[in-house]
Amino acid sequence: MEFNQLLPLLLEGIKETLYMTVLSTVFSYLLGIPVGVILFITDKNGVWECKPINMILGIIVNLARSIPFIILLVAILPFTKAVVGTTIGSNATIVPLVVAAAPFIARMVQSSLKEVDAGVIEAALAMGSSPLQIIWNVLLPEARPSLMIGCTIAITTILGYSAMAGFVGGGGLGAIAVNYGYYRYQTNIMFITVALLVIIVQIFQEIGMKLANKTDKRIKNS
Amino acid sequence: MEFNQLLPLLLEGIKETLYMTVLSTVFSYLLGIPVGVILFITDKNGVWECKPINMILGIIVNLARSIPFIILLVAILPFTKAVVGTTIGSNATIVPLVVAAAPFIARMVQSSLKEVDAGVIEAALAMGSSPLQIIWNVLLPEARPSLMIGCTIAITTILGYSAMAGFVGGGGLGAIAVNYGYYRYQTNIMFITVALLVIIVQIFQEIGMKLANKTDKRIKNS
Amino acid sequence: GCSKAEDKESDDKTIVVGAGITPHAEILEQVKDVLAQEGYTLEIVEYNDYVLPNTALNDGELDANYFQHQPYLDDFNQENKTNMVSAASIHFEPFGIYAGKTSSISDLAEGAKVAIPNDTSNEARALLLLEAQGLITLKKDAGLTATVLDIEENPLNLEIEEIEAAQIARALSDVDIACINGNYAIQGGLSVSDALAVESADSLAASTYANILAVNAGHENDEKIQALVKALQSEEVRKFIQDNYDGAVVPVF
Amino acid sequence: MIRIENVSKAFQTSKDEIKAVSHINLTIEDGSIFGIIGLSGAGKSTLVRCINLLERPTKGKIFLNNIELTALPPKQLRKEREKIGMIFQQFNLLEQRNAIRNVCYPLEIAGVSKKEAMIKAEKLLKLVGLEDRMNNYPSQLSGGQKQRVAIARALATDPQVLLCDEATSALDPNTTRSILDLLKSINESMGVTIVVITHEMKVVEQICNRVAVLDQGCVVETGEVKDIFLSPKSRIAQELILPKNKGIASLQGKRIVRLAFDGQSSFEPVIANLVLKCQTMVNILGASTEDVGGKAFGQMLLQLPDDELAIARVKNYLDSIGINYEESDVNGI
Amino acid sequence: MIRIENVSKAFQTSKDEIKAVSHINLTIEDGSIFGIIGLSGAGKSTLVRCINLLERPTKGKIFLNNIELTALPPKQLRKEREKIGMIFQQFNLLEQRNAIRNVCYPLEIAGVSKKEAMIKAEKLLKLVGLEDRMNNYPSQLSGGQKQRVAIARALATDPQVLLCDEATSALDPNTTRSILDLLKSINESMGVTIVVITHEMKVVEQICNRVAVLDQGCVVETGEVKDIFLSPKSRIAQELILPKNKGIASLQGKRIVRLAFDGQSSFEPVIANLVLKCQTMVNILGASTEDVGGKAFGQMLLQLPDDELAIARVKNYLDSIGINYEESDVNGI
Ligand SMILES: Nc1ncnc2c1ncn2[C@@H]1O[C@H](COP(=O)(O)OP(=O)(O)OP(=O)(O)O)[C@@H](O)[C@H]1O
Ligand SMILES: Nc1ncnc2c1ncn2[C@@H]1O[C@H](COP(=O)(O)OP(=O)(O)OP(=O)(O)O)[C@@H](O)[C@H]1O
Ligand SMILES: [Mg+2]
Ligand SMILES: [Mg+2]
Repeated sequence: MEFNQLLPLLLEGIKETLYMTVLSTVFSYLLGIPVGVILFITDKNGVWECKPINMILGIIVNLARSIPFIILLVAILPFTKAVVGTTIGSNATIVPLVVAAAPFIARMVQSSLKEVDAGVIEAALAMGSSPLQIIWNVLLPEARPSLMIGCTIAITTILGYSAMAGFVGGGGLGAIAVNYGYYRYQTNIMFITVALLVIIVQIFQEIGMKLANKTDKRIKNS
Repeated sequence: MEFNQLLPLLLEGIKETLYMTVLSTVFSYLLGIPVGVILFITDKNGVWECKPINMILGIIVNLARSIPFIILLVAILPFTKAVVGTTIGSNATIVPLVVAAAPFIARMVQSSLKEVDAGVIEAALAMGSSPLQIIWNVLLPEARPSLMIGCTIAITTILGYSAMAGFVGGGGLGAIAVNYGYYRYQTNIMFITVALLVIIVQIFQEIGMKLANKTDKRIKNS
Repeated sequence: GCSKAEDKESDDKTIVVGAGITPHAEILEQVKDVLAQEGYTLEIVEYNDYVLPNTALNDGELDANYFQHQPYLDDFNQENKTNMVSAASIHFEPFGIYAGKTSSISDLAEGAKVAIPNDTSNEARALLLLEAQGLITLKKDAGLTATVLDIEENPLNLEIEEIEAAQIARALSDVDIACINGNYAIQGGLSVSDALAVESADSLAASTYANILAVNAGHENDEKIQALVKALQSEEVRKFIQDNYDGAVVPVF
Repeated sequence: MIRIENVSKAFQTSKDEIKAVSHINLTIEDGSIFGIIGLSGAGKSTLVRCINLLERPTKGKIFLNNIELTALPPKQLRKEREKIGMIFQQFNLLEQRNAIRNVCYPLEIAGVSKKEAMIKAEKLLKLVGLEDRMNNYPSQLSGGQKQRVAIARALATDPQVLLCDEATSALDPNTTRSILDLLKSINESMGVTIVVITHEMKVVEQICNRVAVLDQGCVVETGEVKDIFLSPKSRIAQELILPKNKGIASLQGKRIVRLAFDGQSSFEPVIANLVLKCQTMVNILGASTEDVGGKAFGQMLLQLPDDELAIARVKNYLDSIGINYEESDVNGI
Repeated sequence: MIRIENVSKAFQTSKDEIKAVSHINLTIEDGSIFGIIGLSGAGKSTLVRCINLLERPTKGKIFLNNIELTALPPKQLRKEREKIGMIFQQFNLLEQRNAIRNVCYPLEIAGVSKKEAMIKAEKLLKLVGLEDRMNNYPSQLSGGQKQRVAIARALATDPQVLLCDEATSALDPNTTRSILDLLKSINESMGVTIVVITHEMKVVEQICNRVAVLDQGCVVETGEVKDIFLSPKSRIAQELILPKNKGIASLQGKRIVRLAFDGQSSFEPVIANLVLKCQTMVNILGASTEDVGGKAFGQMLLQLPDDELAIARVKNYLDSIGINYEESDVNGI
């Protein structure tokens, strides 16, 4: 393929990759954080201990995480159609990406919250905080650095998954890499797209870690 | 498909899924833990701060994480062949699974280690511990609960990836679900395999969380 | 997003076609300019999957798709209670048996490894080709959806490995022989002439497995579909196929 | 009024059960400052944590103003907890909030507007001497500074009850004194009930009305500070309260008397007068007295002469000027 | 010998720079017990953390036995650090190790076999009174118990130097006393140099030889404990050391003398003799004395009569029995 053909393809690929990845991450977090928080607070010794909810939610999360992505994608087609009005293209990729990533993120969030110092939660309880206030004012802010690192990990994972966009005719660098590099044996295009992917990941990673470190007030800036 | 055909298929599938997932997880951790530890200790304010190593390793990790799995799989075929002597079958799936999962795990490990109390590391430093002693006696044991939860998250992610085993003629429940349920519309087989996957994930999850909670000595067992 | 999809459907000048990546999308690329001169915009949606292009067509997201053969479409229609039909046959990809560790079919030893594709249509086709070579026999009713589970007799106890179609060429050195789609064989550095056995262009397989342009029933005579068919079945396309695919893709018009 | 009724708390460990507090009955009157003392590990923290149910007692009931906390559903319990401030032994500050926002936290959850909360928090931080460190995060503060933030935080919502678990343990004597003055003044001006765990007997002497002595999870002694500090009955209380005079084996058989000053004017030269009037030698074995607002507080250990007559004179004199004293046995102290 | 040469440490915060310690010069002799006192936030912890380079000084040098720690490469620094035990203000115990394994940690990294380490750790935990809590994790221990584990851990490797940052702040007086005895005895028997940060002046009086007073990051006074405690020059030292006598405005113009007992026998009835011999009235305004092993330690504030002659007699008498005293100004205390 010639350069003047390749360039627009790659530019389009970058745009779509960013579009899918960022939107999917945002929506996954909108869904994943509440689920993760509920998993944490309803767990044993949680501030709102509730065995049944914890178990049911846990199973739902595991369910969504066990289904192979391609099967999930097909299974929720009607849902995808209802949400974004189409079953092809990048928008149609976002829906299954979110459904697949949200439970993963829920588990990451749950893990971050588990690291919040029990003494601090106790102090908040002693002041008469409600579970909601504890979530909002203690758990999430105190776990912020860890949540941010989790987000950095998640966004890269989602970016990886977005390569499967090709399945639904979506685009993005991942799909280009697979379609040209894997199916068409055009290694040079594959190299370029992979290099672009690495750069994007590197940028996300740097930003994520910087933010996490910068907002982490436990770190002594000496 | 009849039952007497299905049963051995499923049993084989379970066996291969467990085989691939467990082995991949073990090897990914063998690789991911040292990498994650090095990422952590060579970072700014780390016990063995070293900007160049940190940067280079970070880029390598990001590189491996950016490459779409299917391309990774192809790219390392010669390596796979060198390691397991073949490029097809479950064993050939394990190699790319490890290469794909290890950097993910490295990031998870790095994130867990970041949560270790700086005061404790300081105390160890004050006693004249070497970086290796700090890693071995402080960082890893203190982060153990968080590492275990990370492992639970990772094993499920790897199990999800193992559904791609079908690409190289590997087996496992994921591949069965895709090949029979998805391509051949045998929804009943799909349901059964997905149910089995859910059960396996559920078991891993329960064991992981139990172990993490049980070994977490910060938790008051009241 | 909602309105956009409906615009596409109602728009008489835009043709949205779902296509397999190679060679389908590449062949479609060749007719973009011709159609443009006639006032049509051709939008190609690439799929590396065999199910979603059909569901999308059935949903009206696509005007046509081009990736499958008639038997697969029939099977899909039956399983999913859909009603899609062929508007035209375009090309045929001869399937071949290629040598891996073992250099001829007659040399195959007991327990030899045979790689075949793992997707429905290609797997069945590969098994049928093996049966035609007298290596195995399949159950009577297996037909075009045959899987390894349908093998009745396997005198050499061949070990059948199901692998992603595009992957087989890369794994050739690990098996004794492999059944490979023509286009993947070529892209993998093989040549159709090296094949130990091949479906010939005038065989029954050629007509059965010809790749078709599928549309929803009732639309086969739409103006834009007709324009697309005309463009695809042109001499330019024939020449393109013959020049570029080295016998791995054969025009059937 | 806080009523602790037959409260026990046991912790399960892998090996055995640890009875941190057992069968405790205590009543803490409104507006009083109640001290809790005991050896390390006696169960002081656990008992106080039982009061606001951070630790659910394994047995027994807790009442606050005749409401049984142990029987309340979560929501009401939260309402009651808002009335109870607590200073933790380990501070438990929010690591990701700076000092002033830590103090704002209880105000925010009580629904006070952000602006008002900031004003109040600023005032409190000034009170504890941290006006110039308000924007620092806990990791940037010294031990004592963190403790003072925790104190300000506990006072933010003007609680009815204040639980202080070693609230001045990380503070120097000066800061301690000003914090104690602060506690005393809010106790007097607003009638706040204060429960003080401390290992500094001076703190108890200076601000507490009543005191309970814990030993191995049990209350071994409780009462007015001046009574208990004058004549502690239990071995633990004696060990904690009385000045320790180790190695005075040679005093065996000698007569020793302990004077307790609980606010007598220190201008009246008690000892000098005693010596002059009784014309007898007394030796000050140990003393810990302090002049607070012109009044003497503390205690003094005198060794009396061997002469019975002289002793009688001394006692007479002490009686006549109204000083509490107690004859004590060297072995007992 | 620890030599601190012109050491400064500044912390960068988002807004400004905090000079935690500035231009400090100190020499701590081998085998001495060196106290560091100061208000909360004075820079005590920072200074001590600079000694073993947990905090890298922004300026200045640290020497241990004439080896410049600040110039050592990591490996040698580790070797030197093995000789320095440290007790942290916040304990910093390993949360996932039980008490005994926490004490074993420094032994393990020093290469002691696991078995020997356990024996040593057990012995140490017994010394600090935790023989029955050895298998408990830090989260299962009380504040004072954690502190004692930290003490045992710091002693495990028989360090040459021991840095104690408020090592007894969470302990009751009895336990404090036994820990101080322990420190004193290892100091005497093994010549360990001990640096003690504390806010309990009693601790300094009881175990320290020398003391440095920190204020806002600077050493404002340093010297022998008996000198500084007898006549503190700086305002901060006076505030910290002298018994606070607030509100004795009526004493204005009265003559006050402060006696410092640094080990005189308490059997010699100093005050009674003074009164009898000088036939004058003295008033004990405040006292803090203690009998340790038959010796009197501490100080006493006496109000003298207005009569100049009587005052001269008193001074003569004090001189004759060799008691250190100082006339002080009410305003100054
Ligand atoms: N979670 C727990 N699990 C097991 N034992 C515990 C737990 N919490 C406290 N204990 C034990 O209960 C006893 C009382 O502890 P508590 O913290 O109340 O002591 P304390 O009087 O506050 O001591 P200190 O003055 O040292 O703080 C101690 O022996 C302690 O080890
Ligand atoms: N990491 C930091 N960032 C900013 N300021 C700090 C940091 N660490 C300490 N400080 C400040 O430096 C000063 C000295 O702190 P340091 O901990 O040495 O005090 P300290 O004398 O030990 O006090 P305390 O008796 O309260 O423990 C304090 O004002 C403190 O707020
Ligand atoms: Mg306590
Ligand atoms: Mg300090």
